[in-house]
Amino acid sequence: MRYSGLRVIREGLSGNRGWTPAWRDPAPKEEYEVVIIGGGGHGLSTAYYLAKNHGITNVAVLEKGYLGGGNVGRNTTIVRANYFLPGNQEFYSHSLKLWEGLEAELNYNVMHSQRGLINLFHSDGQRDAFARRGNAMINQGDDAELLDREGVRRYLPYLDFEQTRFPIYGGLLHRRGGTARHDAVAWGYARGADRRGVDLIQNCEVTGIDIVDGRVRGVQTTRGPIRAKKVGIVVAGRSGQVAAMAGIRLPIESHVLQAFVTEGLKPVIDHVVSFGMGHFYISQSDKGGLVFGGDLDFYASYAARGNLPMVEHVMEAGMTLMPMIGKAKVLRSWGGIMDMTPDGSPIIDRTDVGGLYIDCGWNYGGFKAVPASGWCMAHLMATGDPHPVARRFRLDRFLTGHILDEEGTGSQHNLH
Amino acid sequence: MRLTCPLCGERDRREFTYYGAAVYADRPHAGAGPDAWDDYLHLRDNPAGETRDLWYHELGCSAWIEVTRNTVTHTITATRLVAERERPAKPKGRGRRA
Amino acid sequence: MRIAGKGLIDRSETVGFRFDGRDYTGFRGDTLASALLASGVRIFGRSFKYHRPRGVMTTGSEEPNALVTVGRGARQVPNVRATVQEIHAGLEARGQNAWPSIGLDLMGVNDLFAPFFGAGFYYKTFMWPRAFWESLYEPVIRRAAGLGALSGKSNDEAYEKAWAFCDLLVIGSGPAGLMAALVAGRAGADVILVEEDSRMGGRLLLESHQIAGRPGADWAADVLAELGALPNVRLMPRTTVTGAYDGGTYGALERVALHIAGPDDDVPREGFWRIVARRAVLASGAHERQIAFANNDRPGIMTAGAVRGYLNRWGVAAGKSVTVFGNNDYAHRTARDLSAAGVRIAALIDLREDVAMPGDFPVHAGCRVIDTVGRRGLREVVIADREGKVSRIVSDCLAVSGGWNPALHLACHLNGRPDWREDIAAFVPRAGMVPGLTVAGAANGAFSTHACLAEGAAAAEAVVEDLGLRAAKTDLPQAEDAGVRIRAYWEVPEPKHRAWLDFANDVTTKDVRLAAQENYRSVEHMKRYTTQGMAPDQGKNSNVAALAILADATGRAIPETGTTTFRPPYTPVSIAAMGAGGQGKGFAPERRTTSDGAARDRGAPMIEAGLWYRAAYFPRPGEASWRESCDREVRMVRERVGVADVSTLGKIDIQGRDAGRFLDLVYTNTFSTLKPGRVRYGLMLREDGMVMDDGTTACLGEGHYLMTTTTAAAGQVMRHLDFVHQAHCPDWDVRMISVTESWAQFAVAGPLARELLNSVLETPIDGAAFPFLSCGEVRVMEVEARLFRISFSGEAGYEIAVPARFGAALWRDLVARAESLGGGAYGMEALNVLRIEKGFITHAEIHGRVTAFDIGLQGMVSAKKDCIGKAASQRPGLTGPEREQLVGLRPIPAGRAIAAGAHLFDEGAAAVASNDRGYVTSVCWSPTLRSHLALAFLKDGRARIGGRVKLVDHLRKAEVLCEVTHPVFFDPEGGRARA
Amino acid sequence: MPRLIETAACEGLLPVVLPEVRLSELPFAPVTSVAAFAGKDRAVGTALRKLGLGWPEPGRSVRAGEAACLWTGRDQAFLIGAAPEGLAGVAALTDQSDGWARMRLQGPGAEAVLARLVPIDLRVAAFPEGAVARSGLNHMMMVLMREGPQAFQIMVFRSMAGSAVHELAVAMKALAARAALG
Repeated sequence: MRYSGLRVIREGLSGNRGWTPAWRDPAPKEEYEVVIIGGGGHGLSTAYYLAKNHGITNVAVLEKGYLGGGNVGRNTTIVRANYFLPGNQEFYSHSLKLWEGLEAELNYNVMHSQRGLINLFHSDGQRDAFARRGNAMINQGDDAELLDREGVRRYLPYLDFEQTRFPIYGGLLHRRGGTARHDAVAWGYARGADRRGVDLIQNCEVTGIDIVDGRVRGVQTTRGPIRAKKVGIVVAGRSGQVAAMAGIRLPIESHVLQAFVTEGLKPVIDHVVSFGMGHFYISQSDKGGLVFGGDLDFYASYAARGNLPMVEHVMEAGMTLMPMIGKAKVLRSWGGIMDMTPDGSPIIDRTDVGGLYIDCGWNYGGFKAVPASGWCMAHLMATGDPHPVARRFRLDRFLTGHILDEEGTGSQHNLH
Repeated sequence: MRLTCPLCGERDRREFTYYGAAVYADRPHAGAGPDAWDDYLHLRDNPAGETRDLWYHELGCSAWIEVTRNTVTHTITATRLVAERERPAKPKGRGRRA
Repeated sequence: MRIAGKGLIDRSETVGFRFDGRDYTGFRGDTLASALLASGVRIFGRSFKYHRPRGVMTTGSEEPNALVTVGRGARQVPNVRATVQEIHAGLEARGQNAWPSIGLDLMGVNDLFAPFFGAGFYYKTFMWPRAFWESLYEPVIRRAAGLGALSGKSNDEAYEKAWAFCDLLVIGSGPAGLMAALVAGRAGADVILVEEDSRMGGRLLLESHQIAGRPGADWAADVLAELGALPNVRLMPRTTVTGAYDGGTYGALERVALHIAGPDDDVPREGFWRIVARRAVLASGAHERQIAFANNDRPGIMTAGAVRGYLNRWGVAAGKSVTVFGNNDYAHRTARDLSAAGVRIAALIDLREDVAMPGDFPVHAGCRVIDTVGRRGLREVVIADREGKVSRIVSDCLAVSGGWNPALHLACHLNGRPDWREDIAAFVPRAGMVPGLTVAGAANGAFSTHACLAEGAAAAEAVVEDLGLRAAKTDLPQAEDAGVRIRAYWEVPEPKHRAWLDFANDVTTKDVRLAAQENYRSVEHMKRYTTQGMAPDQGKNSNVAALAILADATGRAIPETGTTTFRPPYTPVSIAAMGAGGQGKGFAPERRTTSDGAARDRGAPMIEAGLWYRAAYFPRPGEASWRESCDREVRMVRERVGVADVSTLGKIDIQGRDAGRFLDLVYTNTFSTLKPGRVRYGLMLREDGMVMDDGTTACLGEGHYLMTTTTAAAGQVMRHLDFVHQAHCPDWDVRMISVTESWAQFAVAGPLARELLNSVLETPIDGAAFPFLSCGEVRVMEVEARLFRISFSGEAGYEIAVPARFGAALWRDLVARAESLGGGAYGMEALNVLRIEKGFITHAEIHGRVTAFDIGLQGMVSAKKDCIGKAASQRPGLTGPEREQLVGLRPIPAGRAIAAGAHLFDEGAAAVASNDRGYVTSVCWSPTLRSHLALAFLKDGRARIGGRVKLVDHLRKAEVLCEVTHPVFFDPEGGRARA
Repeated sequence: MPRLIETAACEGLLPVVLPEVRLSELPFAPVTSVAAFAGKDRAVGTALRKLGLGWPEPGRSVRAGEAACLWTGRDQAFLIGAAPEGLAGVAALTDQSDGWARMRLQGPGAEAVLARLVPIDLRVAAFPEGAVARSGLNHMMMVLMREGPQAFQIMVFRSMAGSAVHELAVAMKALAARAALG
């Protein structure tokens, strides 16, 4: 079924009884060419592009819970391409281009909105670092503009320019940065993959990976064994556990990242704004809630919930930066499990097990990567070779020292 | 979240700075190979369940503490001073307390 | 309408307030909702999506409809529950999400298009043409969405945060909570009793029950009087526990002054408490639920418990002719209480067939409500009997009870999942979901007053025993103990019009069924697709019914369908409260040096360096720009003498027999050979091989060192040293402590530095006896001081340190003397120029991604010993020509302006990522060399010295050809510092 | 040559006096950090006893007249109000006198003021007279000692004196204003 405004009207006039399921609920087959473990954003987009770009449709996505139940459904929805290290910049640039055509591609309105992202800086040193970043973005073919204090004031007059603890020197404006409706991305890819023949199997937890003579042969699941020639692990915060089923130890520590949304409010924040002195980023959703977040709770956790010290820190950051949000009330908080790598950059690579691939280590940045991650993982799994924009996301780069550390905080997993 | 500093007693999590898994306290010897260093610096068991990790009582007594903690429930079952732990393959640190 | 003789309000005191531009009066003790209901107001606001008129539905913070805006200007607060807001003189409230007014809302036209606005419709449309999403569709949607509005003005009111510790935290002051507090309080436990309402007593204030033969509210008052007299019990009304966190920590929001007209500026409006409790009892009661039937959202349709609550507590009849509709016995109490108070009961409609109730009103057993009439407020209720016969009842209030949901949210905040109990058709908490927390009373599914009292007492007795205290015997007072009789019933089938579930988000039963039809069958998918439960009430009024309907639509049982996750906060909390103290300068402490006052007196602009403030430059009359001042200060240092405050650098005192050995481990180079009285530059790596920090370390005596760190890394280095010591060599005899704050330290630099110093030292020094990189103790103006001959400027330089209490005096004196020598104070700008001229690095260069190799200091990594970071720095990816290496750049011609952050390309290469060769980290105008200078990282840079690169700065539209040079631009032999 | 003039850490900031509570700066006194060298614990204890003091247990102080020895961290104590006689050579000593702003908060409201800023249990049973804690005064490192039922000594870094006084004063005023609400 194709979605359109006309269809909405036609169905509305006939009691909305004609809408068909967005995806099927097939029973798992005994064997697939490719099994993707993980029905989150990255797993679903991998399956979609395997079918779309490579014609590989004999694919199952195995999800232990519900589709899109991981980080794609619990983030702050920011989409941007503002990286500056070779290896990252071309990848996120590619991803943003895919975002820009995603509604048409998926025939699903993911509400990608290029509201503009403004990263504030608060010292000359930070300005210089952002200038380096902005120039790298333009070198890559993306957009960036350096705003001075008055430039920021024109866009964000509500910031506390007078009293805030760390004065606002300026900002880096990335006009093509913005937000998207997170669940819709998962659903759009799910529907697209399903329409191309991919089996999306929910409530199906992988409990083992079958390996014979160094090659993957399939997986054990709570719904029985499934054979496969190739298996991709795309499970974000759970990467360590699933990789361990194949005897692989990863350079990953899983951490909880909290985020917050307020009650619905009339439009007041038009951009995505990011504070440079204490990790605070905020935007306003189409429903009117202020969506914001900060740092990790900083301790390893699988609990998908956090504690007050970081909650308070984030709120205090909001109050020093934009005290006009003080009377907005936080409606809900949530936590996602981030697979943190020792350099803050992801991994899309083969493993030592033949036919077993892994896509993980997205740190804070997985949501915006969803399209390109799937694109590149599909490319790797279909061709056996890394995609050119993801060739530095090697699993062994920590051993060899080919580090991609945007934050410059080193091998401590939680500092990225 | 509250952690019991072996010296200061039970304190709020905000007094502490987290490092990571406790294996980081056991530094390879100088001549260890690249794999040993990769293991030490980067690779982690990352268990969903009980783990041991390193915390620094930064707003408190400056002790590094090894905490035995469940990563799923956040239950804390034991804490001890890093300086007083048994150290592998080396003579046991004296670990003084005045 | 007020009913004489009913209610707990103080009728001797009337209070005037405004709502939607009209004046009203109520009584002390009224909420905005009770006072407006008493005044006959029916429409409180408009719904989120369809802009339907909505009235008040509940008496508590779970209210989905009656959300109003209170106050004006910066003090405007949106989305205030009229059911919680107490009235006070000067209170000004208005409806929201309507234009021009809630009475006549033109957005109400949305309601007509409802067929097209089904669940998730926006995912299926607005995609063409693409540009229209951002330019047209989305702006329109955003304007229509949202509820209340922020003022856009900075908060100007006080908020606070606080800590409290107790043995037992009791959450809720109904019968269960009061009993728990009483038992524990009498046993001597430290108890905190928290109640969301302004008045304690919980449901006892809303019901007509008797306890111990007296009205429940009277019994509550007696218990509260006793608790109030106990020194170990703290009563916190107007406080909502909003979250349960790990380790017995609870977040709680206290509404300190939202009920007061014009409180003093110092009074916090709200306070956010972190309560640390050894044990807790959750006695938060239950929420009554609606039943979904056609047009069940009209003003005048309320929960049955609310209707009798308004009567019993506030003496307000919610209608002149009230119909009661329910599936359980509790609904009957509404008919009984109202009837007893003389309010006309039009009918009691019970879905069950086997009910009878005495009273002078018609009882329709086995009947159901199938529709309602009344666009701006309920006028008629349409019912059908078991045969399907339809009749109409004229009624302006419909009191509905679909049963009760225990308020178990807090018990589930640590990821616990509740159990389904068929007998009460509700979810109940499972024991142990929050360690240390026991759930008692209605929150636990025990609905009778007796059961609440008993569970509260039992919970407290267990706590008292756990704490090792002894409970005095507390007898349970006599109270009703009616069992629960309920027939699970969620929706009247096949409604002819929309039947609402989530009132606040305008989610109907059709939406839930459509989600199921489209295979959004997981409860999370349904929630997210329909937005069910995502409104300000977080589904308190509707989630259970919605998932029951989802279960029905998907052919599953309710427990199998499951619940969504309960997350903090229980009720919304203002950012200002949880972020109290953060506004303005409070976000982080300010650190001031001892010269701070003098610098500000001089008009020096202060800039942040970490938490510190440092002078940027010291303007002099006639200087028109920072550059003029900076250039003059640089020349001053190069030609005469300058004084700079360098106290912010970290200083760590390190002592012990093994101190030298320890420094050898943390620095790349060797310190154990450093002799007393000498200073050495050291480079420190992280264990991953990257440069962590650099600085000088002085040997003050045998086994006694003073390490300096950069300002930015002082804390990180201290943490690192403690780690290395405690983890790797705890048996080494090393003792460390920060002395950063103890010393005021001033750099005195320039050709006349020694002359200046000798004018203040009691024993003058000479250049030979105190050579470059010496240190020692001196006396300056009768005070013991430390002198270091080190230089960050490249000039003959010293740093003199005095105990911080003498810092301000020494600074003024040194600056005055420097000025008399033709020099003066210099600030961060000049300091930066001086160091760039000399190629000295700061964290602009050592930004966490560079190795000793990259900055050309690979020779400082001693081959003779191990050090932190050495092994990892030898990884193949961290050396070689592919690495970007530190170089100097000079623009051609020298006057061309350049800026840090520019990237480097080969001459003639296009400025695109694939050609990127490096980037600029630091830039200055050098008045000494009459050129802009830059430090930069360039691929294979050391091999390219003498060649040229193209610098491209897209952001500032500059493209400049530069000569690649050695990073030391000035005095490369270092003769000046040694002079 | 004239002697350099001293400036107090809280110069111009204190006292702050409200009906229920008063914040004042303590007069200058020598503060020495004492950390016994390996194997010298006993010698350090002996030397401190000669000063009428002794090595404090974690979280405690030993006080004698104007002098006190406060436990301030792992293997570390601050000797306040007395010269570190007999300790040279057996313990690492540093002069901390200038590094800290030392204040006294006293009055019936003192505990409530600190409850606004300090994340530890200050009820007298948990934090009795003579108890010492290294903790935070909001975001600032702090040494806190209970001097009496209604009196505390607060030490924060000298450079943060302004922020510390400001935050304490805000809490003091808020409490006074709340009390006035009745």
